[in-house]
Amino acid sequence: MLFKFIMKKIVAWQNLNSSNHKIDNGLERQISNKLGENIEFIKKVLGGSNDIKIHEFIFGEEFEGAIIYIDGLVNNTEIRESILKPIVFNKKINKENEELSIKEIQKSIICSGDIKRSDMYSVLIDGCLAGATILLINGFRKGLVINTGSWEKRAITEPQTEPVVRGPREGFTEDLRTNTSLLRRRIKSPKFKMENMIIGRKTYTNICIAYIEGLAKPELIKTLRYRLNNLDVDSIIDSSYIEEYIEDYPLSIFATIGYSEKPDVVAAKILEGRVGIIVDGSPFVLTAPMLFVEGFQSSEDYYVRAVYASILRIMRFFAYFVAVYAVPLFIALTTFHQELLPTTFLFSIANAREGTPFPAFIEGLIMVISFEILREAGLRLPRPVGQAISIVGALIMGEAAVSAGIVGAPMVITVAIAAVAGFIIPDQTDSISILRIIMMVLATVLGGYGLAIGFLAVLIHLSILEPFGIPYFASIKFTRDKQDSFTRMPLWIMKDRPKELSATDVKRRDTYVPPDNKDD
Amino acid sequence: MSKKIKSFNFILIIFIALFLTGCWDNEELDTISIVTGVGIDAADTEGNIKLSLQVGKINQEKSTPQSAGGSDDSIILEIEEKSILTGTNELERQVTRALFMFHNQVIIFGKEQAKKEIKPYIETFIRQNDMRMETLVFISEGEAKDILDIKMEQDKISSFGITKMIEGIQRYDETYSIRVLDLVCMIMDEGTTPVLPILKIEGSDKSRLLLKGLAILDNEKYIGELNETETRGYTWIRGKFKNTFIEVDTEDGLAILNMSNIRYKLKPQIKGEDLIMDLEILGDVVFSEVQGFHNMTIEETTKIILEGAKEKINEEIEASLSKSKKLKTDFLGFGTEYHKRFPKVWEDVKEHWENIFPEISLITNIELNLIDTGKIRNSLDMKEGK
Amino acid sequence: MILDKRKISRTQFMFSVACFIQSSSLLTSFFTSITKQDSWIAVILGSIVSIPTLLIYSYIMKKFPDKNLIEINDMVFGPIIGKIFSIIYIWFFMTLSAINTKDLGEFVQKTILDNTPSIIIVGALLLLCSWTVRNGIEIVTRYSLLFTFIATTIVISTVFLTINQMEMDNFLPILQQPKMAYVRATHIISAIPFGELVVILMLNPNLDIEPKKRIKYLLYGFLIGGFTLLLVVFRDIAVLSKTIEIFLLPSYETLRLISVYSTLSRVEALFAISLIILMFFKISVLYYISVMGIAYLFKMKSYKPLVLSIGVIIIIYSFIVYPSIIAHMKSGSETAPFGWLVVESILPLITAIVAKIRKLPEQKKGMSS
Amino acid sequence: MRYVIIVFIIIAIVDLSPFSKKDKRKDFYITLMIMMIALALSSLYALDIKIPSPVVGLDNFIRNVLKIAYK
Repeated sequence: MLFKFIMKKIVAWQNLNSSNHKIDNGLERQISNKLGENIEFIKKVLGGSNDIKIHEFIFGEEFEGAIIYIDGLVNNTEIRESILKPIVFNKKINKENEELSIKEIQKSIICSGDIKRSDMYSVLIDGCLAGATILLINGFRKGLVINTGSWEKRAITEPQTEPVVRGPREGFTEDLRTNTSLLRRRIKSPKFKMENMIIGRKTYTNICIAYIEGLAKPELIKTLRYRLNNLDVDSIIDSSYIEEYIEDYPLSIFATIGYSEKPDVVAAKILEGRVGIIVDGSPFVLTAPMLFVEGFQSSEDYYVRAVYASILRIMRFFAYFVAVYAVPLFIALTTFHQELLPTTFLFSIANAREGTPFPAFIEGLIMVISFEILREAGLRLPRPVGQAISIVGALIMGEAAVSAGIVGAPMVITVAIAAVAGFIIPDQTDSISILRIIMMVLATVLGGYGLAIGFLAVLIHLSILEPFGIPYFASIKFTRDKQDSFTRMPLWIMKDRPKELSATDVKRRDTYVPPDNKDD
Repeated sequence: MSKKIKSFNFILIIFIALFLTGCWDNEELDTISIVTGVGIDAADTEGNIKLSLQVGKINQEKSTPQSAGGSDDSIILEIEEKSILTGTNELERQVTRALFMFHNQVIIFGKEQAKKEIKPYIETFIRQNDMRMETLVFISEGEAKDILDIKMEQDKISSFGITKMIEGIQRYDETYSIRVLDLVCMIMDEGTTPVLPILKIEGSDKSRLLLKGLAILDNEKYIGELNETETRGYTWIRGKFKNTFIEVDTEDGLAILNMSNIRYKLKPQIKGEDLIMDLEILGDVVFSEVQGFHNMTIEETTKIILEGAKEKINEEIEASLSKSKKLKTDFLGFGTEYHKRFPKVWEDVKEHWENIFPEISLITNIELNLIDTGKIRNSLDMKEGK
Repeated sequence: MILDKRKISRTQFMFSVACFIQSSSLLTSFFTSITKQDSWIAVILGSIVSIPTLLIYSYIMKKFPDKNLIEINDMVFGPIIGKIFSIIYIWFFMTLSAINTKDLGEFVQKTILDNTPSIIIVGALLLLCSWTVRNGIEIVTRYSLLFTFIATTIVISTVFLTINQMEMDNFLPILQQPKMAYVRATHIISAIPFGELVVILMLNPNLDIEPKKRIKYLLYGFLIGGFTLLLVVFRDIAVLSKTIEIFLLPSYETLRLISVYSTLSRVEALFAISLIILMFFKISVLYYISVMGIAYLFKMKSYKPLVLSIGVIIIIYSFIVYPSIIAHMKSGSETAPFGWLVVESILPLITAIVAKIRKLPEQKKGMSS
Repeated sequence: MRYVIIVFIIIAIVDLSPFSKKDKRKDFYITLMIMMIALALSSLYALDIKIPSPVVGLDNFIRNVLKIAYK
């Protein structure tokens, strides 16, 4: 009730101060045919910032023109070569037919691909700010926006977050065009569509939805487009903003929109019927919707032999189980069901925990939280220092705590095991730490029974989640998904695409004849 | 939007509900003391028992690596009460921590108490939820308390020592490992009288325990015990030997055989009026020690030794059979065999089984095949035979 | 009008039937005390006897593919008598869920948490079930494959673990019990574990299997469940031999005896977890059909508001259903089977016959949609 | 008794709130009725008043009236 009230308030506030998408701060005016006037107006609007360059020149017998661009965003040689030189050295420009010559200039003289003709200040200025060059000619009512954008870009390097032993190593960069080109190089089919969109009143970041027509579900694309379109916020700095805004279950522990920094992973996901969202300025490309098993898959699974990949996959699930349940199980066993421990083991634990003042739950909490702090410290510090800090910290802290008798040795070991197990699945660390604490509370209150209840609650929560209408825990439901969830079947077995995800041509082509087929 | 909110305010409710609860069953490890052995002795006043509980002591100071691992000594708590439960509650008030019975390894009945009766106490052990059915049951020569009290060299806590000893012996024969479950089976079985192993304190400084034969408990009262050979006979008949040593002493020489891979068949037959049990024992024999047999060929020695071995086994079986006939209790389990094979006959024979039972004749045929004579072919002072 | 549109697929239906039977296989004390070492014969006889009832169910399911039990009653018997029959059914489902909750609450209280008030144990469980039921039963039936897998692996692994303690001649005095004992045990088995499949008539509209094929999957599930029950009873008799009749939870005792090299011992926690998961499945199914029954009875638009209140009723009902465990045992093994028999087989039989006489479904096609 | 009231306030919030908007009168009354039954039962139980259980009633009916019971 209370919760609903708050949500209503938020939605109302958002609609209140959102004007229509385009900002009409006085730019929706036609340009005049006087060159001087136009330049004055643009100078007033863009202000005197030093990186705006206005260059006036004379061409033909007595034509006056001006080009306006932002230094650093444009490629100067291109401006010189493809715009200035052809115009200045061109002889046949004549004065009488004004409309013709502007079109003629656009079509024949300026040799650059992406040219737009417009007479509205807003289009011109938007283009200029996005890295294009504006050509204004005295006496003509329209100006040209020539795309000459090229700026310093980070080279394509190996992503830090997903190191891989085998398989392609190139990662996305911050520039939208490079990312789309990386994807385009991998999926060359004409059906691979990329829709562009501009969001953010202040940042104007352009976002691109990449999907394969006929493969991704039409409703999925429709809902995604709908949500992105009426997403009306000030700024989009990174793709995680988008993830927050369009996510189906903001409060759920498990992520329903996946992200990745490697083009081969994103390409594979798009080929399975998902939709990629590429945000300009962020190396992380979102793939919606994300299923539960994707959290446990790493790109390497598909490049390593099937058997080994399945073992890896099972180990990841087991590691997830250990990471979440190690500490709560320890608490439950030592405080509720001492009966289940073998006798000698129980005695050694009893000896170790004899002096410790705190009950098991508090002790566990101290250790888990201190571990989280150490892990975070390890991440935040620069690379070499971070590694040293977290290892040294853990060792000294653990040792000192045990010798001071604050924490029992077995608890330290359990927390260490749980922590290490948590490392194997990097992108589930958020759900692991939350679940671990919930399970610890349940273990202290209801012991083993509480853990069983917790386990079932997680199962139910997983099956309720349906991001974009696609069941989150699909691997239990459909045979095809089972082939690729807990274990990975060899590629030639996985004939059809994930059932719920892909809409039309479910069957993948029979690309490979299985070895036992003796028909050659 | 609304579907999401509904499912989430539901989760909030679950958490609120759970946080309301306290923690009832939460016993920290340092608030419990673990009972490792229970001893029940006869008390002088009628109806009472002397209950002694052996509790594993957890040492106070920090667990240095060597001292971890349950080698701390134990405390013996003693009380005289009407029943086990009242006894434990009483003791619990004296001890600072709650007594937990689920790690109990051993239940020992003093001889005098066994003479009185043990059934009601076994009953409590089955009814209690935290008593486990696999705890071992013994009868002690003297007082059960002394058995719990001794300090064995290897394991300070004697009940651990006993369990380890039984685990060791179990590799050879299983007569001595009687769990609560086996005892209850025997009690519920009309055909057999229960049998329990006897523990005796040995060794000069009273630090060693000896398993000295089996005690017979006819309707749960101690009426007699089996000495060494009778126990072996009992094990032969019940088929509880895994591998054992047979000592063959003939006038030509002495031989110790190691018998393994033993297979049993105990088949009751009814021929006309009298009941016959035929017992078949097959086993592989290995010469582990041969003395004497001066200048005899290998064939002769083996023949004599095998004859002697069969002789020895029959003698042991005869000893235990005669003991059971003398005591008029069928602890060898013939009654159950008949109950299983011939249920109808057993119905009408059941009541007066005591006087029918002694007439049963036991026919045993034993086959031992010699598979190996150890590393050397024949002993030093044998003649080179064929 | 169908309140819950989520569909249950073939395998899910098959494994939920199996799961349903398996969950009552872990509390086998009521018939093992009657036919001591011949309980496994009673299980076989029980399953044979309950096959006709399954045929009746599948006949009804074939006749009314997209109607659940309450609607069938209204159509077959007309509004008044139909309502009475439906009320009996709903009361039966509520009693079943109450008894099962009581079983689980007592098991957990007796073995694991003995001084936690039982309201908390049962409350936590029912809260979880109501959350599932609120989101539709398909949430749980989707996991039926996982639950059955867990249950069967535990049963099979415990069989292997106790193999060294099994003695085959514990079965020996076969068929020695009085004849009446066998009849009685078969009746109990066909009423308690197998008879409870009347539940599937309520899940009828949610199945997206063609009516003719439903019997196939029902029988498969029934076989898996029956086989696990047989295996459990077989293992208990072999290990516990004579003492099986005195224990209230024979399977629990067997699992406590497993000890392999003193490391892999004390595994009864496995048993407790599998019991809790299976009972959770069974209780949420029963809870779901009680709620659906009442919702359909009063022709309500949506069943969601009823869930919590009926949950509370079930909790209270589970405390008062039997005054004590002895009364539960006595009625469970003496009088209850007759009551269950009436509801589980006679009432559906009458419905089938009346439906046949009035040749109802054809008339339905002509008349309405 | 306090817990019963708290629980029922929560149930009322969760179950009855969707009704306030829509006009499904009939459903509202039925849910209210069932909630009242639940409240009555749980308060009776909370006040430790013995509630007769229908199953025991059925058993007695079968045992005494119909006289069929296994011995």
